Amino acid sequence: MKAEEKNTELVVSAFHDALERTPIEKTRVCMVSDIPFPPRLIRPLGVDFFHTTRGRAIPFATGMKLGNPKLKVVVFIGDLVTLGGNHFVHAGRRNMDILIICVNDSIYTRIAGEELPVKLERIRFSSYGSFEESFNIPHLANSCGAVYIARWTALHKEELSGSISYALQKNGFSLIDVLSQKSDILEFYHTNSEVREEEDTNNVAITEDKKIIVGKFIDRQRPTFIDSYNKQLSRVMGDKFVKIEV
Amino acid sequence: MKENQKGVLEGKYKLSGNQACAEGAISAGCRFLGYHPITPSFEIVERYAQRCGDVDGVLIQMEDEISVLAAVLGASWTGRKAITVTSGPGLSLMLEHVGLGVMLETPCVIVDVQRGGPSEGLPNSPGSGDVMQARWGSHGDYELIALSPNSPQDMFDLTIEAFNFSEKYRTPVLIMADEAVGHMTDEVVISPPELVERKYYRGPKEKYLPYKWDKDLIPPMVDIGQGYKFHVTGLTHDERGYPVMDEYCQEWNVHRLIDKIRLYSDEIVRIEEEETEDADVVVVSYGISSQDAQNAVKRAREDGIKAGSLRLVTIWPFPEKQVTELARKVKTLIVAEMNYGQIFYEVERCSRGSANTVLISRQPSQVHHHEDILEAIKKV
Amino acid sequence: MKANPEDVFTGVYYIDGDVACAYGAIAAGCKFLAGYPITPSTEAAEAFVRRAPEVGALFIQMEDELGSIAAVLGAAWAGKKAMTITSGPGFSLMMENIGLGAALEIPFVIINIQRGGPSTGVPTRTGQADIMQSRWGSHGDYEVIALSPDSPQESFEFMIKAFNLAERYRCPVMLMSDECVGHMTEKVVIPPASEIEIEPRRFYKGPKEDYIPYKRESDLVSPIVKAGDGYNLYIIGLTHDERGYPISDEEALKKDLDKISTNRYLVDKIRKNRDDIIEVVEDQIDGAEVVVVSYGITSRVALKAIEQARSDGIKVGSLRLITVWPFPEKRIEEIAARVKGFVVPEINYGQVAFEVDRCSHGEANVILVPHGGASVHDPKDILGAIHRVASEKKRYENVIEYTTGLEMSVFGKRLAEIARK
Amino acid sequence: MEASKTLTIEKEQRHPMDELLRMDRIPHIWCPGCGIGAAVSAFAAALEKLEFDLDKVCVVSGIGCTGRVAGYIKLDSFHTTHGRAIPFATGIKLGNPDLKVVVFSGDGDLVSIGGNHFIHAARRNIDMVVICVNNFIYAMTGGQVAPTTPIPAYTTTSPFGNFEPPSNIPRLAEAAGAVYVARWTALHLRRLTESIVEAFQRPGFSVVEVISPCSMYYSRINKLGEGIDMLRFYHDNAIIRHGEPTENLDIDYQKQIIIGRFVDRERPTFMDSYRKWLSGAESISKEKVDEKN
Repeated sequence: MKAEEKNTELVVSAFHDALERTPIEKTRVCMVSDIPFPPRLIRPLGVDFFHTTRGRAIPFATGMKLGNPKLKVVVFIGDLVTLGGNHFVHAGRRNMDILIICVNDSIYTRIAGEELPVKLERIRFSSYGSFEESFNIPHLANSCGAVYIARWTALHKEELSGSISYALQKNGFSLIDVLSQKSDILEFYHTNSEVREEEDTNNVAITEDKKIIVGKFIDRQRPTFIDSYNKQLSRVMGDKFVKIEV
Repeated sequence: MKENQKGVLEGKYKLSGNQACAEGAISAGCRFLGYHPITPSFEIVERYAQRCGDVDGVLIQMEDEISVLAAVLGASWTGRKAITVTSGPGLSLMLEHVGLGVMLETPCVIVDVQRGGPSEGLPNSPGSGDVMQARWGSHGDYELIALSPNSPQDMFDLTIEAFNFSEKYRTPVLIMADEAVGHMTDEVVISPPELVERKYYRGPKEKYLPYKWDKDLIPPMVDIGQGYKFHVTGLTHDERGYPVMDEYCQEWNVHRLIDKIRLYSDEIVRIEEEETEDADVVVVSYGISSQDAQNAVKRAREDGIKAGSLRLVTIWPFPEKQVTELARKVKTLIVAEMNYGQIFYEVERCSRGSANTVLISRQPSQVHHHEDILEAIKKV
Repeated sequence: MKANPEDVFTGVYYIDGDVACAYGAIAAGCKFLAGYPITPSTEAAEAFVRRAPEVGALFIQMEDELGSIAAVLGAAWAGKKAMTITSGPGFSLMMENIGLGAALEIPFVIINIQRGGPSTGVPTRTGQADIMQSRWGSHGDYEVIALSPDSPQESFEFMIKAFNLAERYRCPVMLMSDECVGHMTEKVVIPPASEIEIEPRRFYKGPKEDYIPYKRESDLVSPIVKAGDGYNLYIIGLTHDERGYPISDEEALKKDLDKISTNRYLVDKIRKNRDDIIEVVEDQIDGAEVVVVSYGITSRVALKAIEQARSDGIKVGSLRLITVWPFPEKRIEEIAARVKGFVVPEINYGQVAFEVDRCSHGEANVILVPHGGASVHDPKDILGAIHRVASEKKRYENVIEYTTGLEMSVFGKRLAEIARK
Repeated sequence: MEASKTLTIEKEQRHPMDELLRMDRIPHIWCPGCGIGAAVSAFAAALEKLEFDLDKVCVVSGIGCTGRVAGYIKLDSFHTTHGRAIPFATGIKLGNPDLKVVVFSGDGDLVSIGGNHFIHAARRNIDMVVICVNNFIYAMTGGQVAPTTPIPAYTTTSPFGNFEPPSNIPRLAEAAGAVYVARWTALHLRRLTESIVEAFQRPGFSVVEVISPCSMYYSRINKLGEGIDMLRFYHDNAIIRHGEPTENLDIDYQKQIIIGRFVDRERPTFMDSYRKWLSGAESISKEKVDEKN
């Protein structure tokens, strides 16, 4: 999975804007990804960047967050639900305090009855082999307990960086599903998308017959992994327990 | 065997190594391919996908390489010949199931189109960094077979060979290709292959014991759904396939798994010797490096140096005898491989001090240059 | 630097090897353990989690071994001393990310309590068959350090050694224990903190703007920094240069990778520092005609055979590998020139034995005393092998596999003979 | 005449389960009071009801206490690696679609290490039945915390009480796309049997969760008494609510457990869509290959 193929510049620049407009020390932000972003994209952000093996960005980020709870760990992941599906589900269950930005390069050839105007080679091998139904990622995230879930196309620049900025200040497992593809395909997604805030995640699957539903779907509070850890252990051990400072 | 020759090609075709591998699998009667996309092995899948309609093959993209090999093992037990294709990182994920394949004695073929490593390394450059991993990668002690092609035609032939070995010895067989061979395009002759059929159990159903081995140490097999109601397990098992947790059963089980390959190494091993009879210095190589080695040797001969070349077609089991004998005849063995010394150690071991061994660890950039080998030859 | 007194549970204990590993890790300053239950390593995790909260350490049980190792790598970059505990099957699952750890030069420790393999094998019984895997298990070229303890006391001490080596050389260090040592309960003496040397992490001291992630010092190892300290790190698993920037395939095909990438150093930093790393225990090597090379639990079994052989009048020396990797090549070479041969007992069908054979360059015979696992050797077999080497006239063509009593009792005759029929 | 007589006698003496169990492996390894045996007998009963050709039924298990089920059921049965029962079964199903494939494994095996395969098999809607025995703990390795352990249950790796929210298996299965999802306890044998029968009859990925007592670890460490006490607890606290929305199915520590049939829908199975795709896919016939040259 090459970074260029997916037109990731848009996502990264949205992240850049978000960092600019968010009251958060950049040096505390760590970016973990299984996408090999080129240095020219990352350097200007002024954050620490770690590239991991395919699909393992989330457990890597989990370790990083627990290793130093003061960090704000942001995961840019391409292999969210292929190799990484299990880590995704369990990090959500634990409500690990990390922000997942899913750089979603799935190809949908038919949306709201309209054909994708772009000719694609290798279409048969787009993310799962074309005949397989793809995951409804927001719904899956919801079912495993994410506290913040939104979806945008990479062309929803304002909304996207707004979402990221909000999620950066939120504690808990947050997911932003960003449709990111070559510009012509992205254009098609964008024109065939429709903003519906607070939509029930059951209905946001991307299907042939309806428009791509984007927006913020879930925003709730749950104690994070570290909160519950501190609570439970201080309850049992009393002052003998060394609390984890966040 | 179920495979029919419907849709199988014949004649001369211009194919890349990867495509040739897919055609080889199809000719060998392989009708199941499980994969997870990874450069630079992907053209194999594409080719197979375009062809599986013609040959009623099954193709599935699993969620990760771990599940890929699990699925391949399962498919193999249904009587289909099964294959998976991957590259270094994928092979690392498959390792646990390589062990399971060995333990269940499941025939299957794993193609590793090697790339630069370690970790993500260089996805589009050749490497030979996984050859020791192929032998030692999974936990516990086991033996398996690994072949190393050096041209598209080889890719085709060895794929068929691999399936034959896997059926004959009931073991996973690895094809350790590399990016250069996989993407090299050349004319490939596709001819009707000689196939080894799976050794099926013929006796009465109720008497069937999954791991009751014949004199040749290989137990006959059955397919799922034939009413044998057999049980197999990854745990150490007796001939009924039931787990037994003691050193006697472990010895009974694992020692045979090892010996069923070691004792047949003479039948399995294949090497290509060139001008080694009178040679003072011989270049030992495999895969893409062997082409350059052979060129270098020709050049050296032109310059009047008594050089020869030994190409390992079979890497595992390692051609110990052949190398030991050669070492006695020559002064120096030069090992040319695209890593910092892996097969080199095996050659060093087998030369038993009677010839000194030199390693040229080569870089992707040097793949198609044989000067460095020539220099080394001249030096010694 | 001395160990932190809070981390050291000074005293005399009667504990098993697994627990000793956990206490050793805590004493070494390990503050993060990610694990997944697997027999026979679980006791170590249980012991760690019970004491962890007192010392501000954290345990997380991940969803699988792939997750565990990835979490360990993350925690290590965050500045914690981190480790994971597993056994064969988990070890196989970790291989891909062990490669990442090696490529990113992350200091971390893996405990592998070996069990009988391959595959699920005999989970509750011992084995030593992951030794080669620990060296070659991940794809591509890299070097690791592997230690092999033979007692709970050593399990404790080697954990500290392991963390020190990891911090010193920024590489994966593996403690290749086994089920026997792991479940063997013995007296373990934990000294006061003042007697425990701890290698601090090699943090970069210079000015932030001059920091180059993989700039080597004289010993080929580069200093490290913590994530989140404003170094604007760029760390990538692709083949990278000194700055950590990825090298494109086009570049790789044009230039000499040795010069532009860090790959070469992944092996050289261990090979060049070999002599500082390698540790062996020798006994009566000088003047010996036979030398027994052993490691882990097997070395304790071998002792009995060695004593017996000596009372039989054979000059037997013993070479015990503390560091299995890197392998003590030079030493074996020297010894090979002086002795009739080596006897290598190991609980597998030949792994280290082949290494010994390689390093002896045909100058000495090598007899392998194999064992499939699920129990340890019968000293009689080792003794028999010693006698055979001592009385051997001819020079072997290859490693000779000694026919053990176990093989005879199981197959009646040698498997080879059965197959030749 | 004589023959038929002896035959009838044998019929009377024969236990209905003998056909389906490997009697040469009995006694089994499960502890007294464990619920796995109950699940197995329900499964066997279901098979008898279904009157399948038993030669065509195949059981795959992973590792763990429930993982041993494959070893005791007298069908083609596979005991595979930890967490990988589902992909192994996927291979079997695709290799020979005529087979009925059952995955019989535990919560740790299917939802923890096997979680990814679980959701993906559900997404693909591979035609198989998954019976997940959930005992809230890793029992085979000696009682470690599982992703299903309720808060704040004690285990050997949560000696200060578990603090991780447990996963809700039916909800995960539904979200991922399973066509049939039910949950019963080791006490509700008759209903469990019916559910397994239904699961077999639905084409697609069906999940049946079986809440089971672990008398040796879970209930001992948490002082919940013997297996029988756990069953009594189920009797008093299990509420049947068919079609309950899966988000309400979280299990709290020693609180009420909602059981029943929650999801029963139709989706095209993997094989359906695969065949469709194959028929549509333009494959290279020989001529086309020649053109390529």
